[in-house]
Amino acid sequence: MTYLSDFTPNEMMTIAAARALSNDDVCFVGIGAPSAACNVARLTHAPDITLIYESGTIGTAPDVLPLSIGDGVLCETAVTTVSVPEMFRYWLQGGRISIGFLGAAQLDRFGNINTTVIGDYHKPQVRLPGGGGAPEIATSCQEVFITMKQTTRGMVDKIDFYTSFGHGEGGNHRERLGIATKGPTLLITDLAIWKPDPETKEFTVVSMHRGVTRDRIQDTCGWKVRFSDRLEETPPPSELELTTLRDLQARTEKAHGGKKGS
Amino acid sequence: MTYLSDFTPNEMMTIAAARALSNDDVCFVGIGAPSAACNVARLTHAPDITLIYESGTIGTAPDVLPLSIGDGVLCETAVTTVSVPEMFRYWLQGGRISIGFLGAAQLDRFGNINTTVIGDYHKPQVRLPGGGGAPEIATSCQEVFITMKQTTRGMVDKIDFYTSFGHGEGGNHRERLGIATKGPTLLITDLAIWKPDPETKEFTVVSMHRGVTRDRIQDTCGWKVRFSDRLEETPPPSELELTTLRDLQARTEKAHGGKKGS
Amino acid sequence: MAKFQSLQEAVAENLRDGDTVAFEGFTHLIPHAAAHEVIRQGRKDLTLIRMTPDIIYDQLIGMGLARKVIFSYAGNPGVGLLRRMRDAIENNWPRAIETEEHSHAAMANAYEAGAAGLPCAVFRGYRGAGLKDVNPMIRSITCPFTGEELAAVPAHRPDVTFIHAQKANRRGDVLVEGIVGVQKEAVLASKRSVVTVEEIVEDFDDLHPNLCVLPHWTVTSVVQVPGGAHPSYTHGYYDRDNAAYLEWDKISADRDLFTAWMRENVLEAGPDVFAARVKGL
Amino acid sequence: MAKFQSLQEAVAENLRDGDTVAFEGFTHLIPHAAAHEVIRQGRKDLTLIRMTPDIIYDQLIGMGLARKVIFSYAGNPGVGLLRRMRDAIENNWPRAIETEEHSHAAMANAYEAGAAGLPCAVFRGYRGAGLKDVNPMIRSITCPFTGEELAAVPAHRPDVTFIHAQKANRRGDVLVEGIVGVQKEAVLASKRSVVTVEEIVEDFDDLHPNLCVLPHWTVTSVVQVPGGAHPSYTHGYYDRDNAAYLEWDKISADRDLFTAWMRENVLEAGPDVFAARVKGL
Repeated sequence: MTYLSDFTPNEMMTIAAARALSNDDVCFVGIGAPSAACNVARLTHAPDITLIYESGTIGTAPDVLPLSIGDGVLCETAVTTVSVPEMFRYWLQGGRISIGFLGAAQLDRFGNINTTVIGDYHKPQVRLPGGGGAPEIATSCQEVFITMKQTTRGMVDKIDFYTSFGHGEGGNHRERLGIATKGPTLLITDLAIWKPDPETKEFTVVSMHRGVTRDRIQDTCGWKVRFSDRLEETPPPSELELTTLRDLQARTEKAHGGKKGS
Repeated sequence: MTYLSDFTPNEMMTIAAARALSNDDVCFVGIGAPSAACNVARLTHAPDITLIYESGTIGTAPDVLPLSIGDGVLCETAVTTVSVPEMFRYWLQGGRISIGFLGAAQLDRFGNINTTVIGDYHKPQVRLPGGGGAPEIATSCQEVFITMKQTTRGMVDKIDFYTSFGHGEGGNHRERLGIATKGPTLLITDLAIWKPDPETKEFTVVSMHRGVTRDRIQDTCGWKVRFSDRLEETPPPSELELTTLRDLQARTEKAHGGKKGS
Repeated sequence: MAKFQSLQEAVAENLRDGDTVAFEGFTHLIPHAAAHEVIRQGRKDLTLIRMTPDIIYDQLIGMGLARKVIFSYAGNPGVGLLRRMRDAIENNWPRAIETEEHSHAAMANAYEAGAAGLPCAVFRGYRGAGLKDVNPMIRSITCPFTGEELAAVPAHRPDVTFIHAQKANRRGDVLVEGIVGVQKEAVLASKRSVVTVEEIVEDFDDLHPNLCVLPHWTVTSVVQVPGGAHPSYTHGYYDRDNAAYLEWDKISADRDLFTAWMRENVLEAGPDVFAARVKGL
Repeated sequence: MAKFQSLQEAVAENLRDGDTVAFEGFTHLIPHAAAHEVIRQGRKDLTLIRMTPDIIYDQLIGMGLARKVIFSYAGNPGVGLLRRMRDAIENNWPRAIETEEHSHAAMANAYEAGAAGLPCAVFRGYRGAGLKDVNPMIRSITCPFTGEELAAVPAHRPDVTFIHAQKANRRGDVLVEGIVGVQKEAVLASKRSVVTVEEIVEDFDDLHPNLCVLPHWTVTSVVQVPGGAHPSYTHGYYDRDNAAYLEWDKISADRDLFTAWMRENVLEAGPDVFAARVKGL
């Protein structure tokens, strides 16, 4: 199993997410894996992709990854930087975003996400940061991509709080709520690529990353996993993809490691 | 009566309006007499007055009078120029304007204004330009000043259309409609200065311009005019006021007269 | 993704008979060249939206292209009335037109709501004003916290918006500066948009980050038409031709004079004439 | 009309016990120096509003100044959780705090509505989201044209807003540039506002006309505090001190360490230390 030594599961996750993006996409980008994925896409097969960060920066092309959603490099390389109310009114609510990225502290099989609390909302065991832009990203973007590392704590049968709505109880639940957008259409983990079943909307594994087994996917997931009848293997990262990602991360490390206020 | 040969009624009207403005005022300025009055105030006793034109130009200090509400000189001399939606939301509706100026095709004794149609709305005898910003200027500015030349056609017993609301039927009509601002507090014509009666809100002549008679005011007004018990004479323009206004108009004439596209 | 086209192509591809169309510009940057091309191509039954219909709407209406006008102030700015529009409303010449009349606040909010993807705009307006009694598109909504009644009007969602701007870069991003009006909102609210520009530059690298830039993927068509706003003006390029606005008052006062002027200056002309018109301004 | 004051005077004159206060800044331009002065002056029972409460809100809450927090994302940006805020919510240390939680869209719209003088904000939001079931300040309104149900939240109307900006001129006009966030709206929505700036210049004559400038009559107090955003950054002046954000994760993890750090770096310091903190950034 030497191939696994060539790249980490996190790298595979980021690169698989990058591949799902195209030149014409307008992405609402969050910090972390989504930001890395979007910029790898931009630096490889999708040079004209539009990246938008909720700080108001539209069409950014950072040469290093931002550490926060509002780093200076995003503004400096953007086509334009607008106010945050404008960002949420004209750009997100206006329906201009093709792909919104979300992460999750807890995720269920229908793509519903919790990043608000563990336990009861009013007496939480753990108070998480909250939803930020997620409630409306989940409903205003044409599609939502979710990235997360698989753990039984994170991928759960029932989430403690509906921070953002995926497919609800499945089926046509979005339609019933009057939501016109597609919702979660892709889940990319460190182990696999999942897509919602066209009818039930339950996330189904459609592609396993190289070296990953069905058991490992089930062991790190809190619900009974469904696998596609036509299960594929995710092509491992190409040299270009991996080099682009690693160079980006090295540049990032160098840029952000050096400075410290006195 | 030589004094009347020293200045025109229009000049008196503009200068009387200028005097009503102070350094701390934030004025929403219309083209014509209001624009001249505001700029005379700025060039004489109120150098720090804030002038706002609905084209989005905030804090302008034009050296010549603009011919339209969106002349380039307004933007070039402004503290900032914002979008028109922002102008109407943050600046006008936000309650930041102390004085709004309105003119009128038809005006009644309670400061209600018509600039929409003469005759029936759906089958007008004359279709006028319409309200533009007036309906909300009349209710969002802290106070409204009206300037117009007196004619029986313009100052009428009953206006044909309520383009903007003054004191309605008088008394506390504004309050009854939930309007928190003062409405028309001053009417300046070419012949006199009028203020609403504190109780009835009917416009009452408080000051006649020099050389003007009660009869002349009544003859040019379509309703039975009330005169204040303490009627004053409007001080004629000072040399500074008149020179400032005439210089401004001469500069304006020179600036706008010269150019013509081929 | 913005296409670079000729004005003839841009109008032919984007505007259809019966469309709802906005030509925006607040005194500044009025898209005269684009409106003239629409007149030459003779589109029919248009619903025209504009805060301040002025000369170009007088021309579109006078040439019989409009079925309806949605507006808030119909005047020749700084001069007076719009005589062709009046003639249509008062005398049905050359055809009857419907009007839907609002205040500026309502129109600005309606564009804002359109850009924001909302079905309606909510604002504090029309209190005591007569328009709400004659325009059924003015309704109200109650604040669920304070009980205050606010005005509501439908969002503007034009099929096509035409604007004029300073410049585009090679990607098709568009810069609008100076008095920016409602142009950004009008473009973002529309299904398709055509932008005429004074010039096309290589890139926008030296621009301040907070300027009004419409990214290329929000614009359908970019057309270079130097002088394309004349007799309106383009901040940084040429001044307003005030004399032309005064002249329009005379031309538009007479149906025959109007018809002759339109034939000579619009029907038998093309977008190229605009560059010459702004020389010396 | 903006007064030029010391930070101590500006806080003393404008902020009272029990006030509702916003310190805004979206990663960029966070008014750290102003928040530290508030902590030194020990205001009590504050209701804190902010889209992204981060280190300064962790500090205000950890020092017991807050009664309530209205927010949409409570995290140390790019690092993780806000440990002092968590401790207050989970364990009532040093006191219990109420929370009113929204989405970013709701908060941004609530500032916009506050600036616009409206009682509430209307937007398309919270569909299927759990917050509307736990926050009674999230209600709905029905579009009178389409019947669509839209979300409504109360407008933000802070007693005081604190922001940090690049510069003011001698009249007190304030320039904010780069990532402008919700700062303009937060100032215009507030009754009083205090702006710390990197520098005060003679005039703004060379500025582009469309930049974000708050006229002096919209600002209550202007205070020059070079470095006043540290460890946040000021576009054009100094970069973000990422290491300080990482360090905060450790400091805030322990009540005693936090208390000691606050004593040394806030209670026993003053606004002057900020200039030194940004050297080399």
